Amino acid sequence: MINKVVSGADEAIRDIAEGDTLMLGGFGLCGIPENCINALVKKGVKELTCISNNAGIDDFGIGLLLKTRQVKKMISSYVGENSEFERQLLSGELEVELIPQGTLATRCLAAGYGMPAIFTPAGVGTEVAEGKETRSFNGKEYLMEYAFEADFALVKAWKGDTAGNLIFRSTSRNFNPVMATAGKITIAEVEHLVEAGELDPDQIHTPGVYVHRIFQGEHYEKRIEKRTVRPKE
Amino acid sequence: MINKVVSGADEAIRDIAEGDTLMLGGFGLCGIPENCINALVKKGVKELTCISNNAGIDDFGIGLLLKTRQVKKMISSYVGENSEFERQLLSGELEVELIPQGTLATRCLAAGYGMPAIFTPAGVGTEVAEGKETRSFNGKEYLMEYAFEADFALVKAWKGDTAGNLIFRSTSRNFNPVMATAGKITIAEVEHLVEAGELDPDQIHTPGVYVHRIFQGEHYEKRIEKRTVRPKE
Amino acid sequence: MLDKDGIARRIAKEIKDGYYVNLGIGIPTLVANYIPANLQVVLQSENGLLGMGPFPFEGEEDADLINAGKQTITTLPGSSIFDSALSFGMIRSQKIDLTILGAMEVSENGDIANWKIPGKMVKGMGGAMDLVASAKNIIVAMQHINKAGESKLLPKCTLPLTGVKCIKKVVTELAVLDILPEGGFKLLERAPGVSVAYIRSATLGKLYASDDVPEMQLD
Amino acid sequence: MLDKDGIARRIAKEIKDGYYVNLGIGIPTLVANYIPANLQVVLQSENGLLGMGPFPFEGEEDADLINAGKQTITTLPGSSIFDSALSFGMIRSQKIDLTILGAMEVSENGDIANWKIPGKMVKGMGGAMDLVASAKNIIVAMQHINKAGESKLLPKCTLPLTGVKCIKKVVTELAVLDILPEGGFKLLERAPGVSVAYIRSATLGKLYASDDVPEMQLD
Repeated sequence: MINKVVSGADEAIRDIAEGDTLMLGGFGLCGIPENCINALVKKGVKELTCISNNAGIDDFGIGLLLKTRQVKKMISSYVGENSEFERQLLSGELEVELIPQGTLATRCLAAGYGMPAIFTPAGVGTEVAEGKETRSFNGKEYLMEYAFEADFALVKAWKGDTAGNLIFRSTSRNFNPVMATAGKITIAEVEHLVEAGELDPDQIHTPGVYVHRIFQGEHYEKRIEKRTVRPKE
Repeated sequence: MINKVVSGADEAIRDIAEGDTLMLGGFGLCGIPENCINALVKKGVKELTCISNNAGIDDFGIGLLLKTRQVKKMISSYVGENSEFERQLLSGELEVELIPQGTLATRCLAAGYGMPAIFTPAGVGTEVAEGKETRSFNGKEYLMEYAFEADFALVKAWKGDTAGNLIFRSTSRNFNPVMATAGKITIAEVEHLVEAGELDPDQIHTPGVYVHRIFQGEHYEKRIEKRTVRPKE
Repeated sequence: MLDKDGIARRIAKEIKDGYYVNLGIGIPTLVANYIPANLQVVLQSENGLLGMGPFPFEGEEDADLINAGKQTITTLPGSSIFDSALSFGMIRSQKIDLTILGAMEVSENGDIANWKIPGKMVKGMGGAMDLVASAKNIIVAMQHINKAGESKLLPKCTLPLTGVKCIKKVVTELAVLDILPEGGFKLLERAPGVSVAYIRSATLGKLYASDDVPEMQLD
Repeated sequence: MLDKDGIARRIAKEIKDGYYVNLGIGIPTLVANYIPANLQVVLQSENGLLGMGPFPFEGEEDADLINAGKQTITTLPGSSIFDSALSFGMIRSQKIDLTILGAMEVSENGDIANWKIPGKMVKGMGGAMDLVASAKNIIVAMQHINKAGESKLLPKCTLPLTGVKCIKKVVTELAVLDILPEGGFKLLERAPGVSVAYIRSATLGKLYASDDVPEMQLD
């Protein structure tokens, strides 16, 4: 196998440069690449375009990159949990492109599957359709949407092996596998890094061929955005 | 959960009718729906269009349906292992549409993902492209290929639960998961049928929503087409 | 007149045995509480889960297990987890039998607006545009009139659209209405104690109503 | 002149450390036997496996574990299994560094024909059209001349095409040749004991060759 292990987040993101386009996995704060984000803050690289379903909260996730003004543009489906985000958006410091969540996921899929464009009905007849090509199939109208291009995809998995194979846990899977397939360079941080051969080949969610660098993350906070519980019976 | 269990192959395929289009999972003889095929032979339903990567061998797999003259048309990528197939093809009794293997898989994917068409470079400039729309993206030419429509998808999994969730084993996975997502009615036969809750939700390859009927198959032969071995050292 | 739970209770009656259902945020989430226990129903959460269970017991929250509203939840026996692309794949390929979501406005031709108010901070459409464009069966749970007393069932939406000609049924605090294929709201049921005349006055879009429209049964 | 194993040995020298490689049926399969042990190389089998290992020991065959040639095989530590759609997804998105396949004909502009002979039973293209249309780096392993003594390196293919302008390198029993972007075969190496003149006589397509083309080194 091909060994993809790097020493840590700093080495993994070493060549992310000003103006790069990044994909960041996660849904809300669930399954986000915490270590990579912290390393990006430390590195201070600016003018980033971030493709991510959400934009974190003020003091966690992509919110940290917003606070340090490293993000030029967000491409997301929902960004509502972040007051610093709102301030920068309203002041014009931050560019935002809102796209339907399924379109976001499928444009990642398209990149990973080598399909230059896909058709989706999401957004037909709305402002999302403005300037886009539409086309009818079997009497239903679809928008043509293009595959994303990202310089780097940053994903977070539960387990990974030295060959770059990834396994995700529960709903922290979300956008991570499709983004992992879509980056020109894909960086995976994992909670548990194991030797090649320790994972069952049948259970791997992301084959190692899609992962260029992998490292064991540290100090996972895994914050909960909306803690909802019921009393013990 | 919704219980998808039926008593066996006969009940599962009860409403497959003359002229229907079927998808059949498997690659060569690996991971084919043996029980469903045997039940179709018993039922004798004719004029079937079969979408399947291969066409079995003379006395196993789809070859059994060819012998009984139940197949009107094969849509496959490679059909070379079957002398009865060859005879029917040359005599004009059987219609065959050959399409690239990746196109076959991706047209199934498109159906399961609700995408009416996809773009692939496979076949550009060849006879496969005849009569098809081509389109350039970033200077590269692609064919537009349509999602398949199949009345039934017949797939074979290793384990399945009563809710229709499926887990495949090793390379018997092949076309099965994409075809499972693509049938109007999807029928899964499994080597091991377990109660809902016995499978780890993270390890499920095909979510139960895509599976309409499931049953425990019997007497799996799992024939090997090309036994290749090395001597014990 | 119904409260939010009343709307949810009424909508729950639309859920049939064997349905896969996607519940939006707000009133739709409450519907889960009223699905009859004897029905086999599976809830999809579009962040990648089929078989959403109740909130976890205190102390058993799992940061890796949330729903599309980012709430901590649980799985059920038979649940499955998948990625966001497959999740919207099954939505687009119409494997989800029923979608229930909220709206700011609905028009008499079935358009819906529920994601953006010009001049206000726009948070995004999330999965709503995908859901309304793909679902074969959508019920909107909404207030019939807004806080200013204006009808939200309109001849034409005034807010930016989420989807066009996609809504077939609306349940409000006042009524259950179908949207007719040829356009117009058809009054099917009145909320307890609400008159047809009142519903008519609260509906700006075209309303078709006989005088003997029955009252809802909520049992 | 090389035998089949010789062609495979020469091609194996093109494989670099860290490569993901897809090997077609026939001579390409033999290449696996000559990949230097010190290289980290992963073999993809397009039926859904990364990390193809050797044939199983006798008695350890597993009907569920085969390669794209339908032979029983094994996995290696770090292998992964996936479905056919993802398999061709990674091929189309050019995650496979090198594809090695056989051919009946190759033309001087990089066209390849390897799936169909008019008048003969046509078995199908399998994954070949996907591979040649997508791979960034393709090496063809083939015989320079057919059994009738005719060149298979042509100005233009006579057989139905598998792909157009996609082949960059050809290794035969006689030679290693690049196909130039502007068209034409450029002779890079001669098989041991084979003269440039002989290669020229065996190549019907345009051939560029200096008189001092080196002999292949096979180890």
